[in-house]
Amino acid sequence: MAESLNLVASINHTLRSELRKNERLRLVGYDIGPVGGMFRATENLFEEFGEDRIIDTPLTENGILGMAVGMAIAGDRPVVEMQFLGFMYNAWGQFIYHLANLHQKSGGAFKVPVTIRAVFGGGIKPLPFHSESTEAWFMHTPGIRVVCPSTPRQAKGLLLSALRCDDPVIFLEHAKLYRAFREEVPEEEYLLPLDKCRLVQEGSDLTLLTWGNMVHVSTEAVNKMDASIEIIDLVSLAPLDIEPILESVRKTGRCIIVHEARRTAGPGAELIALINEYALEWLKAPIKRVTGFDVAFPDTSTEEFYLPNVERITYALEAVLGFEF
Amino acid sequence: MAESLNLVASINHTLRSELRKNERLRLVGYDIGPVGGMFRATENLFEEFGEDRIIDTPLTENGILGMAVGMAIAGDRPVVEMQFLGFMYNAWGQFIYHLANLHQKSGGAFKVPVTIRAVFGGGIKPLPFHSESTEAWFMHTPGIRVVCPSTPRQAKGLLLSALRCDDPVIFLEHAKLYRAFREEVPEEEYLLPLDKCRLVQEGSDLTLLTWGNMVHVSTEAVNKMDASIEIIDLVSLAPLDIEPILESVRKTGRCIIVHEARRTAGPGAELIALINEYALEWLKAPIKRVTGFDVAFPDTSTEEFYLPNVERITYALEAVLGFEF
Amino acid sequence: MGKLKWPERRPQEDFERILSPEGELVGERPAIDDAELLRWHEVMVKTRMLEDMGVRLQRRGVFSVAGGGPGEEAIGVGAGAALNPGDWLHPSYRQNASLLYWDIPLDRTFGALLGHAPEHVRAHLPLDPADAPKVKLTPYAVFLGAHIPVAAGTALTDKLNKRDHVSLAFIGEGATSEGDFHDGLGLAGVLKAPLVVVIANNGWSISIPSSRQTAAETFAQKAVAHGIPHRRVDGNDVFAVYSATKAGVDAARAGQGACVIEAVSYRMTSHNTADQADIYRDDTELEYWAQRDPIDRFEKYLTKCGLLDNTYKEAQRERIDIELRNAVNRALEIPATPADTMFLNHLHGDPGWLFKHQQEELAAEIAGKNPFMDFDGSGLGKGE
Amino acid sequence: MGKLKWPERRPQEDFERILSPEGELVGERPAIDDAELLRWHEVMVKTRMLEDMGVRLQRRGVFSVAGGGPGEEAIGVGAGAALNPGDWLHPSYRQNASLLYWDIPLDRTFGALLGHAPEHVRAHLPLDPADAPKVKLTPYAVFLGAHIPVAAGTALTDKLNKRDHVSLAFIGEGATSEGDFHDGLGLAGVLKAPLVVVIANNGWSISIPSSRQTAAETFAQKAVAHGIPHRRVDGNDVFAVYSATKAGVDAARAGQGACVIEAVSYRMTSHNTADQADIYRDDTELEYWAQRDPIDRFEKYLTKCGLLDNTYKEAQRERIDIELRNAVNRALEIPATPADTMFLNHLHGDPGWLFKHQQEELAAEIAGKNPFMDFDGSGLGKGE
Ligand SMILES: Cc1ncc(C[n+]2csc(CCOP(=O)(O)OP(=O)(O)O)c2C)c(N)n1
Ligand SMILES: Cc1ncc(C[n+]2csc(CCOP(=O)(O)OP(=O)(O)O)c2C)c(N)n1
Ligand SMILES: [Mg+2]
Ligand SMILES: [Mg+2]
Repeated sequence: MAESLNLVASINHTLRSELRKNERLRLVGYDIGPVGGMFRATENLFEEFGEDRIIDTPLTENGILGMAVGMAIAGDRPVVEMQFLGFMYNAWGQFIYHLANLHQKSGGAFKVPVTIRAVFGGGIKPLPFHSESTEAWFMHTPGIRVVCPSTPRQAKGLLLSALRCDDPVIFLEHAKLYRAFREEVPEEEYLLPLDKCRLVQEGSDLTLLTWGNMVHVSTEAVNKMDASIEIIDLVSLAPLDIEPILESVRKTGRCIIVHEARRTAGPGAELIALINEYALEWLKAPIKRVTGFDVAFPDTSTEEFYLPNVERITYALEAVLGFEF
Repeated sequence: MAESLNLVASINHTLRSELRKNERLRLVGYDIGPVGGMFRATENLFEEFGEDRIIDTPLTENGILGMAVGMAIAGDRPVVEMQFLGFMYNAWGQFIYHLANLHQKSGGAFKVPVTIRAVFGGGIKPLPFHSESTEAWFMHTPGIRVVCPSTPRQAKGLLLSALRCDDPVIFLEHAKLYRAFREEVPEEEYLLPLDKCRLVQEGSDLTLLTWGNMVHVSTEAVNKMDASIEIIDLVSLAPLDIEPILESVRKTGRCIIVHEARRTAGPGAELIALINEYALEWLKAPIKRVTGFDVAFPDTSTEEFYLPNVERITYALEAVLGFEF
Repeated sequence: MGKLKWPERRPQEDFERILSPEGELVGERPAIDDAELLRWHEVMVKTRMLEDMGVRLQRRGVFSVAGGGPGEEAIGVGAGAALNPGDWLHPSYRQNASLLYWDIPLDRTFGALLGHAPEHVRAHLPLDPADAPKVKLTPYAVFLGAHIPVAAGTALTDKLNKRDHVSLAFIGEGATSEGDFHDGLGLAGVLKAPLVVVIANNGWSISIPSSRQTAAETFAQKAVAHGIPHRRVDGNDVFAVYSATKAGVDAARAGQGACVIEAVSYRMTSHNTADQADIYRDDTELEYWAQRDPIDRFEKYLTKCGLLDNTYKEAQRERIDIELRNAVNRALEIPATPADTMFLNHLHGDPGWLFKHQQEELAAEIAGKNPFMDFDGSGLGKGE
Repeated sequence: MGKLKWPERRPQEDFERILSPEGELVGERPAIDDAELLRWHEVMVKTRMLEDMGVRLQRRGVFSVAGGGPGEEAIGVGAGAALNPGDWLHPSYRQNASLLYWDIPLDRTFGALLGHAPEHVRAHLPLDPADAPKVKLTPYAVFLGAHIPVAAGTALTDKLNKRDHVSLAFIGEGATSEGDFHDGLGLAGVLKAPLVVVIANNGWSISIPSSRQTAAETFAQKAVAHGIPHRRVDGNDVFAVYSATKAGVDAARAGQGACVIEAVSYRMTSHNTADQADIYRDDTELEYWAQRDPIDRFEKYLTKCGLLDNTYKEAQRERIDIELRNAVNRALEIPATPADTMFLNHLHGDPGWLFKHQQEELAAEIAGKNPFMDFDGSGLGKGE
């Protein structure tokens, strides 16, 4: 049995099935109760599971994150909804100090199985600070896992794994993907590994590394090209599943990275650094980064010029494919 | 006229001279008044300038940063002392939302001339979270300048420039350097550019990029080597003064980067990415990163194994110098 | 059986009130002349019409989102009117009435709703300095609560520089749960900053009712944590809001430090056009609050005073409608924000080679040239 | 003329008190048997001796920093004693007495002071499970205030899982200025979490006196912001601290939600061994507080009750001294923490290729091999 679901419906479905199965799972956040979340990810869960499982809270991201850590060490499995990733800046203290660190700081005495579902990414023309992409900061933070699904089916398997993982997991849900398309999502349970990238399509001329909504934008660009391009959906931003990535670049000798985050000190920088360290000899061209610019995410009137699009990706593909030393 | 001063004395001296000159300058933070700061950077300033200029506050980093932004837009020039950089995680909301962004968000209507003096770096064996190095996060943040002095004389010129700059400046003071050595610091005023790197020593075989205390550790390592190594003190982490860096790498063809921060998605990644983008053809070897490991800064008993040291830097120099395609 | 919802708690009416819902004076009318009272009324009506228009234009797809505070106009006007020129006003998205009281240019407001960058809007809708708002305004805080420490800062700097000014900040009752709120009040308390914080308690924070927001009986009492005086007023009574705020502003100006005022009102609509309140709340409370509408109440009073009649009101509506339409039209004539605007106002002076390189990349892209052709740091301009 | 300093404000003595500074009962003695009272005394004395020893060892260079709360022992013991086994205790660095009350292993404490990683200390100082502390302990929050939301979380989970347990957190008065404090109390208030927060107001936050920390008269009243009941007690009176905390704990356990207790005391020493209080405060207050010392006071009472005499006290000192020395000696025998320990306990399961690569790099380095010889991702082990 499978249902045709979009990303947000798949998440809702997955949360519901795990809530039924594991009574220690509790959702925590504001506007997740009767209203079912601003994007309806928690729709109808309040009615089925009640206020002790779907915990609608006051408006304090820092408090929510800290409380979730406390709940986790006391034996619950809290799932925090971060209404928008940008609001997590308010919770940075609890994020670093407790969420990412308590397991290590306690010498392993405590584990912190908290999943943070955060809405991220641009393209829905919202208010300032509602389109953030802070993957790079997460990658620089030890003690956490960071995953980002790009399809409804994948989302289910990853979210289930996150909900059962003993580590804190940042689960990045791209706002633009929530209702972008539907996919058959099997009714039954299945787990996808949290730390493995996904080969979107094989190719031999160039490796394209990306994740989230950019998987789709990139695929569109690639489909318009003649060249044979390998697309890898990173899926896991932390830890990086680097071996298949290096393998691919060793095969193709060319690479571009596509992400929405700002360029400088962004996630792409680390990927380039690793390819430099472990696959430099195989490179036939510099790696190019197709990214947002080093600016505050712009007002809605110009966000389309900030976000990587099919044309920009195509330019980068052409430039790198055409380069000869 | 010049005085022989260590780093913390140079900072004290510079703050005093600017406090005398500009009555809009106000220091803000806790433990900066009668006690003169945990490291004595503000020693005796309270007595000379009083409580309205040296503003001892309650214990709220987030409140302090936000208040400083308010003071700045109302015409003051606040200088915040962040007792330890790690405490700034508590102020991440105000940091991103107001400090780094209000100028842009207001379309230039407001400027935010706030200097944040933050004690950072490892090696003094303090408590957990007192040895942080979050340069990479700052580099990924538009709207701020980030500078890091490595000597007392340089500190004066940079700090004066920061205090007079119309942008928010993160001024990173390395704890281990505070009392490490003295240098002649001229009595009279001088300004050093906030956005220029410093050539520590010229060389032709390899370019070593670093900043802060690692400038000194690296120099020690380099001095033990036979090769001709160019050392560049980055000084400005944001914006990066990339041209002389690229120029140097194009000349030497080899490079290592030394920093205390964790490796993954750390500051070194961006430097490698840029060299890849704009100087790949000149590279004779992969660039290696001599860094802290991807772990929480360890307990004092093992911090020496975390921090890059002369031996580790030497290994990297040898490896990269010895590499042939 | 209906959907499961959080229970609403109707707030105690033991607050300060001067004008009853029936438009009767039940306390002392503040010393305000008739002309100013009519201005208050005008601003309240204009605010409601502005927000109505915003919602209509959002429905037509002109704005991506719109909102407002119908039913909360007395808070913005009453508190805003307590300020002097030169004071700081730190608004919230909900208190448009305070901005209109201080004559923010409506065309620019619509320009922002269209998603244009502020520098672009300003450039295309120039303003005679004489028409500029006379209070100092910050952009409203998208990060809820983050403006409270900033407001403590503007207040402190005015005080330390011996300027005779105060800072006033509006905040929703929900946002008082953010640590920022306490951070700012704690500092203002200790530093005796001339800060007045007006909590607009409209009962809801999107889908969270105030009963789920705090276990405290009132939001005003949060000030107790910081040794700051507090008052609680009927937020639909413009006289009560004004009097309490004016007393707070005067005390702050006189060197007595900060204060907090809770103005009790109700969010009569959804949170904004992206929200659907009927999912999570019943309309049982709406009638109760409709009977307490701040404009109705004030109009009853003004009518009794002989200051208002239907002819006046009709003419007023027409006048405002034209003003709003003109403003919308001017805003609609703003050309598209140039893409390059996103690079403005990050750093003063030289933004550095990399930043300029990115600007060039975007320019190349827009010009149809390949922005990725720089492989050696020699710059662009040679693409395609 | 002396150095410019912040004025100290001696706190009002209008708090709850049961045992006068002279050791007289001025209220109702809690129902505690004599043996337990002697245990309280023992813990208080042991705490002071432990902290003394820490300071001495720091002076000799054994520890890099040490501190403690001489003069605040009644807070830790009085509040700690109000807990049941299985309850959560979220300590602060200042309230060692609460930890000693619950029998934390002293050798491990010294091991941590030596800078060893906790997993290493535990491995080298094994503990019979029967000797493990009977309350659940978190590592104290180095980020001040950060443990309050966490404590709200442990309390909530115990409640939701219908466990009969409460959570107790200690916090300094300075740390109550952090947003975290309010974040946690706000949540606990709304969610009726069985959380008891004990504010140890010792007058100082490093160099900031409480008069500069808040404009509020008391720290207890911060609870008003969250609709949480609060009490304020003589923090040097172990009976008062115990009674108030016990009442709070009982109420929380009975489903009545959170409460806040301010225990008023004084920091008799510098902040820690890295601090020099004489730079920023006069010793004028010290004598006042010395007369109110919690151990003296309790000993006067116990002596009057015939439970204590000099012989007992001398034997006690000797017994504790030996216990402490043995613990220190065991801690000193812990071998150096292996460098690789820093890699432990980050993620469960596979930490990934890069992480393991870094582990190998460090291992290579320690083995005297060049850790940078992997240029193709084939791994290390071929260095030099
Ligand atoms: C830090 C932060 N968290 C969450 C949000 C999302 N958000 C926007 S408005 C709102 C509700 C605010 O309620 P309240 O403060 O009562 O103001 P009201 O909308 O009722 O005027 C929320 C949760 C935000 N903008 N900022
Ligand atoms: C978030 C944070 N800010 C600052 C510090 C540095 N610091 C350590 S102890 C201390 C004073 C705390 O005072 P108080 O809460 O009164 O506790 P006390 O030391 O008096 O017991 C400060 C500022 C810290 N550890 N964490
Ligand atoms: Mg509200
Ligand atoms: Mg204290």
